[in-house]
Amino acid sequence: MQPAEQRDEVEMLWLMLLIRRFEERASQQYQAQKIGGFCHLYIGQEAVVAGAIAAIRFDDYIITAYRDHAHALARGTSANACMAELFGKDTGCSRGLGGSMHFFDKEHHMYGGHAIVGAHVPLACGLAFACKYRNEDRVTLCFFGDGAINQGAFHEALNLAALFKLPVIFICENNLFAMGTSVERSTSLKQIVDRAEGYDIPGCVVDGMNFRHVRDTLSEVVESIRKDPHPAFVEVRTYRYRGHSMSDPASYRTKEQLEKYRLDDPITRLRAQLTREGKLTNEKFDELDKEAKRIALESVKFAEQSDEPPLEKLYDYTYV
Amino acid sequence: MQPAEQRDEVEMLWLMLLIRRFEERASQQYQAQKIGGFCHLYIGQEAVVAGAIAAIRFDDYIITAYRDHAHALARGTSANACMAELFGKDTGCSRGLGGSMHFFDKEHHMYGGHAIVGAHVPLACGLAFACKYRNEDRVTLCFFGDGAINQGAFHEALNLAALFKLPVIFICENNLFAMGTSVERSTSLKQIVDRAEGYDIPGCVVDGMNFRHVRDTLSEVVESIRKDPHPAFVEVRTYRYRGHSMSDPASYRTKEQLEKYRLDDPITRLRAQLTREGKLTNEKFDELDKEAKRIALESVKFAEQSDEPPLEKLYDYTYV
Amino acid sequence: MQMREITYRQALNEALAEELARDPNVFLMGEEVAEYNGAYKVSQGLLERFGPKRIIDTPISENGFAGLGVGAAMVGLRPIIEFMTFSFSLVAFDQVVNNAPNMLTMSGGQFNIPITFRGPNGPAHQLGATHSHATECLYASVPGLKVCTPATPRDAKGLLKTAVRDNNPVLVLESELLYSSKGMVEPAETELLIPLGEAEVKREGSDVTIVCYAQTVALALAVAEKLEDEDISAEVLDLRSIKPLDERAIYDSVAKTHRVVIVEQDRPFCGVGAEVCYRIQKNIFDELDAPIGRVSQEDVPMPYNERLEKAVLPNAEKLIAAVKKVCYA
Amino acid sequence: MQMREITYRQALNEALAEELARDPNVFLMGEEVAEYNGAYKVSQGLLERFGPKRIIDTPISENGFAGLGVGAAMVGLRPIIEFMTFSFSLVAFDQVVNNAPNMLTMSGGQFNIPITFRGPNGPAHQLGATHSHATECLYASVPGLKVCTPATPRDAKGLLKTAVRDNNPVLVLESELLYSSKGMVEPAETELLIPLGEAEVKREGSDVTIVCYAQTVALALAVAEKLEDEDISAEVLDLRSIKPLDERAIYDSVAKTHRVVIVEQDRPFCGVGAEVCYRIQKNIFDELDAPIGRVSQEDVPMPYNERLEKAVLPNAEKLIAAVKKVCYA
Ligand SMILES: Cc1ncc(C[n+]2csc(CCOP(=O)(O)OP(=O)(O)O)c2C)c(N)n1
Ligand SMILES: Cc1ncc(C[n+]2csc(CCOP(=O)(O)OP(=O)(O)O)c2C)c(N)n1
Ligand SMILES: [Mg+2]
Ligand SMILES: [Mg+2]
Repeated sequence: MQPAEQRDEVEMLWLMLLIRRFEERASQQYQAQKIGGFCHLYIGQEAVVAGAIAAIRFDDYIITAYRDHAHALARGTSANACMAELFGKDTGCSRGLGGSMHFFDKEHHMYGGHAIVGAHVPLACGLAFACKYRNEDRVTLCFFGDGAINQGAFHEALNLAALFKLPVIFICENNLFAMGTSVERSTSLKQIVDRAEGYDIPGCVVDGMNFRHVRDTLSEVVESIRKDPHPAFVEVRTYRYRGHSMSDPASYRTKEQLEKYRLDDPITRLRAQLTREGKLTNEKFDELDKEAKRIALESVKFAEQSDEPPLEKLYDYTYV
Repeated sequence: MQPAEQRDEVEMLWLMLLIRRFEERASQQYQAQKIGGFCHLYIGQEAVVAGAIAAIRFDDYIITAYRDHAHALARGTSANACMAELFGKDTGCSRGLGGSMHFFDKEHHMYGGHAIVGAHVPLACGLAFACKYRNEDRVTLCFFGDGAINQGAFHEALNLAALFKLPVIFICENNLFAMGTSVERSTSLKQIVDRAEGYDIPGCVVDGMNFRHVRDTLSEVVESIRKDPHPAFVEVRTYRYRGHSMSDPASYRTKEQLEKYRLDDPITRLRAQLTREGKLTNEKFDELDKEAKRIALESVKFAEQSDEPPLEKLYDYTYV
Repeated sequence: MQMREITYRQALNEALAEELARDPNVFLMGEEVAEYNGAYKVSQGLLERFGPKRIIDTPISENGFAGLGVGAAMVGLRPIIEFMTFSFSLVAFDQVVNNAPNMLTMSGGQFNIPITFRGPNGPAHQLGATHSHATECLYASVPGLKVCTPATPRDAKGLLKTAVRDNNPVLVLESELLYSSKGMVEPAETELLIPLGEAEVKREGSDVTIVCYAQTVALALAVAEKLEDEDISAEVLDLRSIKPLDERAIYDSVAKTHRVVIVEQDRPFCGVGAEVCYRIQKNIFDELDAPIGRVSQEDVPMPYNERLEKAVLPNAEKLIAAVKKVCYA
Repeated sequence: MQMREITYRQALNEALAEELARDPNVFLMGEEVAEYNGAYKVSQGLLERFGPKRIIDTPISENGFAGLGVGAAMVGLRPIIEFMTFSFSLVAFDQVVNNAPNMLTMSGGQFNIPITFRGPNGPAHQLGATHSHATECLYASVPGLKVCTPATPRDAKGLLKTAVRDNNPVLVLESELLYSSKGMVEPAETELLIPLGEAEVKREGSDVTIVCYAQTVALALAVAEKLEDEDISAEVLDLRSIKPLDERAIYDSVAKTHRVVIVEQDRPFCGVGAEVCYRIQKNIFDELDAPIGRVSQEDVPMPYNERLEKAVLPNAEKLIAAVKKVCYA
């Protein structure tokens, strides 16, 4: 396992590009009606998951909500398996049975992809509980949106985590909106992170448009937890460029706000940092981007050519 | 309506005596198997509800959990109607259909008696919502135990109350235990009141063995809410002398702890205060106590002699 | 009276607007119902017309705001609580099945709860296992609740208005797949109230009764057309309300046709079909010329893949096979 | 093999202890299960024997710890989650019906959830409407769950042990009223495993089949005795598992008696009885000499008053009447 500091930043930039290009393709394929159901894009938030992944080991656990494509890709699930899942194909990461909101990849320690808001937060406690039960020093990262913090499940989970001193990091991806509802209209707090105080869980706020800030802060938190298991809460301030889901025109927010965040784009920012430091050339960046685009495009072909889950297997996934 | 300051303290002492004597009778009748189901006694906590009631108007709303006999009595429900309810009689405050855990008295603005832990806290928000909707300046008092603060319903309700600025006071009757589970084992916080911070709800701690402290603190809170509707949180430190329910020997706590609180008895304390101030003689106290005992005893007779709810009415309470 | 063609969505919207206008105690609360005009646009324009006091956005706290509604109903308000879908009502299950329907009994008749819970219910299209719950059998099993399942714009309007005026908790289970469907409805000014507990024969027939509701009504009607070609005359009976259940209408139809297939959108095990079947065989056993057939979802969590989803749902092929089975039995 | 007489409570306790001893991945979690030894003393002595790592008290957070259990099961632990009663499982409904049973499907087969949810279910004695829920029909309706309902100490032990070893989510619905009842059980050392989905004929008979489970088994047996006096020979079939349902055993019995009454502890509407009825009439219609009878709770919220509670519950009088009705039909 690579210690956090050494995860190559260029590699992480590439991951962010891959996520973005993959989702651009997904968006296109959704419009072409190759993808069904709901589809929630992560574009704009890439630095959150990339920074978080850069701070953990491969054998740590992650779990998230329904805006989950990026989390699977970050974990190492192939773009092919992700796109095939969106297409509902047997080669998908959930064999075409889960769809956009329910990505799973056991091999890569990606525990879903959960579509009931807040309901996976107790599951995260269970993952962390198991680590502690087995005396493993893994941490569990639990991602959720700003809307999830008003669910009962969230509350019960945080109290349990604090009481049982579970090694879990609650990562609130605060993109300012839950569908059309802004944070001020959903939560009675000035800052989301303050809610962690209600459980005596240490909390901090991170700039989610800045890969390095996310990674460095989480690295510290992870280190502290590995030494002595406990929960932590991280509010990550970020923004989604697209609507809540493919069908949302996002008319509840201003063009100005969107533009402000676009100018702070996490990919552009990391690119600039690396270029300034002489770690990245324009040519290298173009090459990375080309590669990301190629992989995204290929994943569409792969998905198209894959078989659907066989009808005969309809009953095979209800009980083992 | 009497303003809070003027609720006569001797009258309130008498209420506390009535509650205690009533419950002593209830306990006896339960042992004699005249009362069925679960039965949770309030003995030791009398100053909480008495202090709270002394701080509000008659037309304010109150709602509580299953340890609810005292709340009904404090609201003005007759001992007869309370005892008859325990006996399952048609003259009971819930016509014998609710039982110990489900006391209701619409006329006296007692909105239950709710037996699913935490589940009535959202109802309290609804009561307060209705007051605000109708531009009434009533406040709603919502009582619950220390165990309830770990339920999802509690959390969602507090956030809603804060967000909608509802005129509701959340009164946590912290008697240190939820059944056999002490507060330290159920909540990750040093002080329960700190949880209110997680919602930006103002909170305070009150000595629940001291009638005057409860009344005076709540009076201030009520006044502030009447001027400008908002929620508030009051942690009241108290103690139940008996087991959780009639079947609980309460062997999870020490004799010393119980003795400590018994010495701090809320009735004894208020009696001493009044006596010292020349507002109460020993004769008057004995008279009050005798009267309380008489009413409690009579309620048993009343309950015994009352009719059961008629069988023909079995289907009359499912739909109106 | 000039009927108009409107959508199911518009019919619901009219029902809401009319009841809000009629009674100041009525309010609408839920996620995205106000500023967003509803996730499925059922509440379009209501915030503008009735203001933020009566059209109220909430955080994602179904248990909290369902309970708030029940509390408000205790003191005489008439809340309409929207669940963005009934799949999300499962996190508020306790409030819906404990506080709403038990209050009247537990209080010895003091507190009735005039609340309406509404929103889309049942499988939509490729939403996967967590988002495709058909909850009618769960809720109908609970005493004290009423449950209706409109299949047409007219029924949607008439049942929702009745629900809001009912003094008991009523669930109006709509359907995402029907929101854009159209049908003839009385003019907006007319008071259209359809009683709970009245089924409707949506098509007359003499050989077999197809009992259906919600999403399966259109399916039953289409199948009935096809069956004409094979000389089977199918009567299509739309339950409209699951609880109270219109037993009379069911028995009348079965007494005529002597054969029944129930086609339901929920799961088979302890579903609506099972209950309807029990009552028919119990009360008019001798009228039956064949065992009662049932077409439900397959008893598996809903897969995302479209072909598998179709295989799970009731469809024309399955329904035709079931009808033929009871007809040639 | 020397059988012993033990209580239902003790049988469950033995099952827990044996499974905890056998597999270090098994743990027990719930309210008051550890230091208090269980609200109903089912987990008596387990904390002392297995320590606080494996016998774990929780706050009153059913949704939280049920979900914690599901998460732990995703990575191979085998949680036993106690609900103090299943009435309280309703606040955890989403975790039980969404996360536990859907995970296998949604993950394309990657994550099975080997969890056991257990605790007393159904009406006890005068606990009122909120505390008397019989949840079997709610949970059995959900695909991906298994549901069993032991009626005797032997079944309690054998089914619970099997549940803990099952690789799917299983609900063991016990009964407060049965905890102190006694029955013969194999010696503690013997591995007593009773498969899910196997009903048991608790009494042979030839004139009528009484289908029952959980609390209604003793009632059915008592009634069967009484019916002897009237020359009616009743076969008592204990379902033991609601899901999977032992259809074979039901059909075998009905093929012999040609008459059936189902007596269930849950509500009638969309209850277990309805489902059993559907299957019988569907699959062995011609074997039936009379409509299938059903005795359930009355369809009202449970009143506290003892006499009214008795009137709501199934009882001997109602069952005898139902049996006679199908016998003289
Ligand atoms: C319990 C529940 N209620 C409602 C929904 C519908 N819903 C899906 S996503 C969403 C908004 C969530 O917002 P947030 O948590 O901020 O995450 P984001 O979409 O911003 O990533 C809502 C209301 C749901 N899936 N589950
Ligand atoms: C949701 C739910 N879970 C469990 C119970 C069982 N139960 C009843 S009272 C109680 C303890 C509550 O303690 P607390 O809130 O401190 O109130 P107190 O009894 O001390 O007044 C429990 C666990 C319940 N009624 N509801
Ligand atoms: Mg958000
Ligand atoms: Mg307490």
